[in-house]
Amino acid sequence: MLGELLTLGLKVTVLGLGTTFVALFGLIIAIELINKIVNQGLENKKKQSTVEASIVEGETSGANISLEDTSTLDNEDEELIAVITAAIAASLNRSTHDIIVRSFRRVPHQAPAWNLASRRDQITTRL
Amino acid sequence: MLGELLTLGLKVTVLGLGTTFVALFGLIIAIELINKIVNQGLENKKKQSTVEASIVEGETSGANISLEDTSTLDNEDEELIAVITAAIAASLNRSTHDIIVRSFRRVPHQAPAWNLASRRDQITTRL
Amino acid sequence: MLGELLTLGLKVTVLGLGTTFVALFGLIIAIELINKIVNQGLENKKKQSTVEASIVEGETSGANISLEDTSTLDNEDEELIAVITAAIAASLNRSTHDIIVRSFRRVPHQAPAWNLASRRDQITTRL
Amino acid sequence: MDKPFMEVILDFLGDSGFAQITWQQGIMIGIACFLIYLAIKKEYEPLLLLPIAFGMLLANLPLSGLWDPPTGTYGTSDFQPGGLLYYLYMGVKLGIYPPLIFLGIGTMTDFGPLIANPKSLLLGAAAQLGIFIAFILALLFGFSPEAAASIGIIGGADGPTAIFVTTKLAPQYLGPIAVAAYSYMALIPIIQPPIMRAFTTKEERQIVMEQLRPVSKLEKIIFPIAVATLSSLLVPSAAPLLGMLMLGNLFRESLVVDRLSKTAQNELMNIITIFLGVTVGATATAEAFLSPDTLKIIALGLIAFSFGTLGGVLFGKLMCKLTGGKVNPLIGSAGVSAVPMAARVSQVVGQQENPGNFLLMHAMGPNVAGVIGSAVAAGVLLSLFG
Amino acid sequence: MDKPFMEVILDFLGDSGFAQITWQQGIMIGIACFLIYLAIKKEYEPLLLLPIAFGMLLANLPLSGLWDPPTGTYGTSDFQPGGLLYYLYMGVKLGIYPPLIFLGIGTMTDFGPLIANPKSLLLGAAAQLGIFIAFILALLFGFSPEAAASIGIIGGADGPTAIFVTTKLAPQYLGPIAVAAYSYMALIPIIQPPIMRAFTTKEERQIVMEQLRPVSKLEKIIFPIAVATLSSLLVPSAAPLLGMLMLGNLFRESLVVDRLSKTAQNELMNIITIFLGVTVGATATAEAFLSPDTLKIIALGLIAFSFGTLGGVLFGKLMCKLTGGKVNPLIGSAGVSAVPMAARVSQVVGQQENPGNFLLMHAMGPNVAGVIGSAVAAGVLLSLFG
Amino acid sequence: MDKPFMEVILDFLGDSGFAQITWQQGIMIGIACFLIYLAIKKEYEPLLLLPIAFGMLLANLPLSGLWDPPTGTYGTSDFQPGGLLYYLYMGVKLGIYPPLIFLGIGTMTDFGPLIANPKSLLLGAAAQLGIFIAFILALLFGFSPEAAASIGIIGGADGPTAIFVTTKLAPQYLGPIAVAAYSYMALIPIIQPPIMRAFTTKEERQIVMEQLRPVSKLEKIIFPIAVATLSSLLVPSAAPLLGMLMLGNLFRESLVVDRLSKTAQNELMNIITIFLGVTVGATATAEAFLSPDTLKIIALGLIAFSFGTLGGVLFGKLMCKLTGGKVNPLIGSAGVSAVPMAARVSQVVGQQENPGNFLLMHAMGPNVAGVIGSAVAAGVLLSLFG
Ligand code: NA
Ligand code: NA
Ligand code: NA
Repeated sequence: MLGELLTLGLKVTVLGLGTTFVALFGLIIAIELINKIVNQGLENKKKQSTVEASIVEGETSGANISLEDTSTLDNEDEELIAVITAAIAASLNRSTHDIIVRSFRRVPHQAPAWNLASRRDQITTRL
Repeated sequence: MLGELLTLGLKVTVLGLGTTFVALFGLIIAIELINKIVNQGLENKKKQSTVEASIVEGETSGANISLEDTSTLDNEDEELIAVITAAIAASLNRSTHDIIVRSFRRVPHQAPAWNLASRRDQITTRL
Repeated sequence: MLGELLTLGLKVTVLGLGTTFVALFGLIIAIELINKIVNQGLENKKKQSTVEASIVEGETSGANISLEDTSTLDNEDEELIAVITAAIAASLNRSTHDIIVRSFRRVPHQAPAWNLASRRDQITTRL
Repeated sequence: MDKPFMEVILDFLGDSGFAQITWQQGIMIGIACFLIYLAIKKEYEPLLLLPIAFGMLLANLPLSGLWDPPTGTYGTSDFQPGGLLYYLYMGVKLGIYPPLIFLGIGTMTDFGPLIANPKSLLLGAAAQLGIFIAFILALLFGFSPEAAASIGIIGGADGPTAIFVTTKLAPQYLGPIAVAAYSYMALIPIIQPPIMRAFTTKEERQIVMEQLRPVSKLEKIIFPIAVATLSSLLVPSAAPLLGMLMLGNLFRESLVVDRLSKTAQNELMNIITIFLGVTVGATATAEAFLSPDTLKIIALGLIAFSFGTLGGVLFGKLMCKLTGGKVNPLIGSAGVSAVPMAARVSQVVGQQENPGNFLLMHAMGPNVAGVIGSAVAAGVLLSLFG
Repeated sequence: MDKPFMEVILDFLGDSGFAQITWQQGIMIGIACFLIYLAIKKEYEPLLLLPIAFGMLLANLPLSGLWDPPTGTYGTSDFQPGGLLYYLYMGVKLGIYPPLIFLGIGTMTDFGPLIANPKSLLLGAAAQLGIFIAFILALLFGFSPEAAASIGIIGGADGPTAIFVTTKLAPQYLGPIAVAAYSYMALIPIIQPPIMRAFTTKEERQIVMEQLRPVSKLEKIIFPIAVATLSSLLVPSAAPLLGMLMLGNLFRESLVVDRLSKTAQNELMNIITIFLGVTVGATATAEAFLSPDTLKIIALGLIAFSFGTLGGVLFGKLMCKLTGGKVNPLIGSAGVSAVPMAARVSQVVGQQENPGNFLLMHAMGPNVAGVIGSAVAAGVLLSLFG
Repeated sequence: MDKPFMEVILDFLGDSGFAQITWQQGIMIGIACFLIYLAIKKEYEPLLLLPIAFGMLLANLPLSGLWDPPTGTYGTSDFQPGGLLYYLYMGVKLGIYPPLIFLGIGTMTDFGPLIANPKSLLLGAAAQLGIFIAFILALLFGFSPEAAASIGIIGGADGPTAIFVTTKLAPQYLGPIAVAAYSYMALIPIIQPPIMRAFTTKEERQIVMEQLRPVSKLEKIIFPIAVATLSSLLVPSAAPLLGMLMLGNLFRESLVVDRLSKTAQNELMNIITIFLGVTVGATATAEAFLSPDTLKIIALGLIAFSFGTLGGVLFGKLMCKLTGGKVNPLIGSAGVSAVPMAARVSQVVGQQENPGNFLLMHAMGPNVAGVIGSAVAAGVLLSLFG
């Protein structure tokens, strides 16, 4: 009886603590992956945007902060797609190369500024 | 089959869009009616209260704003009764003349000021 | 019939109004009791702590307010136990002397200040 | 959908409310508009009277289905959900909303003046006289004992208590009783002063009372625990109301659960007030409301409030005598509850006789005692007839 | 637990989601992530799209049991409770959440511009054209009348109305319809301008409208009462939505129940938005969502929005003619509702032609009229097919 | 009512609680008062301990009916509604409240320190050791596996997780387990330091850790999506808790749904905390609580907390070795969760050895990892025994 209980206890402990370690180890890998994709991309783009920004700087130094800001956001855009693709691939146990995001369309940024403003405004005034 | 579907579709469209127009047209009439009763009444009273106010003004000029205020509110009182009566009449498809508001008693304004104050106060402190 | 109704009415009145008086009279006694225990105790301790405080005052006058504060709280501690005991006794219809609070352990105040601070902090940040 | 088009239109119009509304429903809509007027223009307990009146309006628009029960079995394809008000009303019918409103009231109530002068509890008991006078008269008017108890409790001058009792004993009268309870609570400053003056002498009204002793934090913490325990032991049926009232008060006085206290007295209470008001109002359908019983209930409600005031004042006179003139009997009328209006009435009537007399804090004792008193009386009635 | 250890582990892994997930669920997770991206990065109606998308994510993770119904009888030992989303979804299925969201919207809506210019109600009616065009096309695409009605109502440009109708008529399409409704609402500034420009002349777009008359407090108070009464009489099925919308508005305009008004538009609405969003999103399981019907619904939704805009603009042109050029037809497009975005679109397109032209307040009239219009249209569809 | 008057009075008194209370109930009332004292005076997790204790008080007052199930069928005349606590408890029994509390906790949690140093997740796993040690001991003490799992989960140091698991596996022990979980969480600063000092060297405790890297907004947004997806796939039973925790965190980090985030962490959480606390406390009736099992549970709970601390510290030592002394093992104890108290304990113990050492942010990583860890462990136990 005592032996049985101990066996059960140890089984559950190994399984339970084991699963917890496996799950949290999986998250470590996920975090490292996200970090790598997000921040590596960011670094690449930072170089680019630094170049761009320095060119711009000569012309209209007032606007350059917001400009750099925008480019960073745009970069993050593409990172996000990459990460989403990776997540889908991971959940399907397939390589990223097998999946092509066909229908990802960027809504053009030409939409006038009031559009964005109204969207933001709307958040505070309406569901 | 296609014909049947089209017939159904058109029937529903006529009925649906028709009802929407009828309902919203009914609201237009209701709004115009309310506007007429409320604002016509207000104009009549405004003349009166302007006279009263100008009399009062000579005597105690400090209090005249609140006085005029009160009289406007009192006017609105009677308007409100008229509108309520109209609404009941409308919902019963009868003329306003057939219904007499028998039991509408104004609670006298002689109730001391603290009464009103306490009522107002109470709103913020208790259900 | 009328007689029966009146009888019922009076019975309910006597029982209802009677119970209300009994219940609220019970609360009067409870309040007086609480008052006596809490405030009598407080007075005793006040004398003590006044003495203590005046001794302390000579040494480190900066800290004496908080010191007195603490001692009052500690007094309230013991009062609280007394009151709880009384309440249990009352609800069991027994004398206070029959019940001994065996397991009431004060968690020692030696716990460092950050302990208390963190506890307080926690209230605002977490369930 | 194969019918000729005219028939479809006629069917549709025949299904509309205009074809089905009765003159009784028209009158109810008028009454609802009148109550909206009282709530907004006269500010008669608008927080509840406005939702109640609007619920009454909605319930008397035919065919809306707002009040329909569901049909079929949930989760199967033949299931048709019930109306919005049917579901929201469950919180009333199951007795959930009134205790939760009491939770919020508890977080807003300071029992300090009562603890400082516990004898005022007796005034909170005496002012329940109106409940029982109205009960006897309701019996004589032909109401069943259950209905009579529900009508009497209007005299408790506590909306949630009246709704709680009526839901359990005589739900068919919920509409008129709720409307009467909240209307008379708003009319307290008009109902009480004549009675208070008629049964007291000028000398009594001028009595200045001694200042109240300060109450310690510890007493205020022990008080709700003691009340919840003792009153629930004596009158178990009062436990939902008094238990929640005292839990709210403990939240308030403990000072350590501020965020719970604030939510209980604000958002939770407001949400429940909306749901309670609209659905209680919606019980006032034409067939339930337009009956001679409603007029009787309104009359009996006024009697209940008047005799409650009288009971408090007379007991106040008795206490005045027994204490050798230390108690101003005007504070007795505050025992009906209707917090804090009845206490203010005591203050104002007292000050009219003696401008330097401040009775407000003295009247707050009987005032909050009246809440406990009517909950106890409600508990007795529930245990007798529930 | 007597099994060999390896078997236990294999069982456990076999029970994990990795072993059971299908590629369709994987695609749904991807779609959910994409919607989260739109909600956060593009700020497309994030208050609802974010909960919807996360609900979609959760619903497509196999074996979580979040969506399971209970088994056994509550209160007995064989009872197994259902999943969290199963219970929260009840508020959708029973039609409770959408009217309560309308209560909150009512407390936030100013009907003043509509009362000042009541004719704009007709624009709010005309812009419902899209609902019925999409209905006809959906029938032709092979949808049942009930489903077609639910799809059409996307053109009402009102999320809660679309969810309310779909839950009652075609719950199997709730996921795609809700996603389409909220996505297109966010895309209004992209969908409308080309249509507005194509069907109006430069002269029409430059029309400057007269200033609106001031509206008295009394009119604003009577308005919600009148709308609730009249519209519920004509189209009883619209009563839950319009009744609650108007109760909220009465709370707002009465000025005496500020605390109810604030709770209805903040905490109550936020709580319900979370529950509604997550559970509506969770109806979008792979088997319900990944079907050609979804693509059809998305196409029909765009058609509905476009024809709604067109209907409003064309009726605006008619009013322009009839009034001798006093009405700028650009305010017609605001009749689709999507408050206040569609009105802003009118303002901006108008200002592009004539920088000194301020159409915003004029467009707010048709804009809020569109909410009433689509609720009435929804009521008609519910009474025909419900 | 035809009985002689004395009999009526005797019946009434016989129906009162004074006649029926048992000495066991008296003891329970005393225990409830003692817990109220701890909550208010010692500020031991008062937000939950105060409602729990008051619920315990109410549940042990006989005859109040607060806990009674309904009888008859809803909607018929023989229906008698159940008690208030019966209905509020449904949210516990159906597993609704704990995930919604996790939603609120998610909106308040910053996973930044964990993302910056993901290895701390392993400490959050190691600190779950206490759960399983207590599980084994509980089995040996004679508890069923279901009860043993519920008792073990006390060591997760997460109130809602413990309540969620216990409700599903061993509802009969809900009272003592909840009381133990919240009491020990309050006692963390007393339980942990001796263990931390006993198993670490002075050198280890003085280790200063490198500053954490900054974490981008995008990482913080992707993190909750990834955790919800991956953990729900591996341990589907953890999905209600982790799904809601991560939804709340996504609300927080997305920055676009601020009003949902605020309501989830304030009003919604407060309302549920009140309902959860009072009803969980009310399960502690005399017959359920006054048994040797309760003492065993309290002892096992302490063991669970201690071994959880130990597991974290020992794994911290291992990481210290493997990284060549870059990890201070004191941050391991924070892995039990009890956010943010356990992290503060790490900070204070570290600072006592080396006043310039700031471990707080480093300990926040394992601290929030512990929440995930115990939810995963709970999921495993639920899938094995649920
Ligand atoms: Na009372
Ligand atoms: Na619309
Ligand atoms: Na943990």
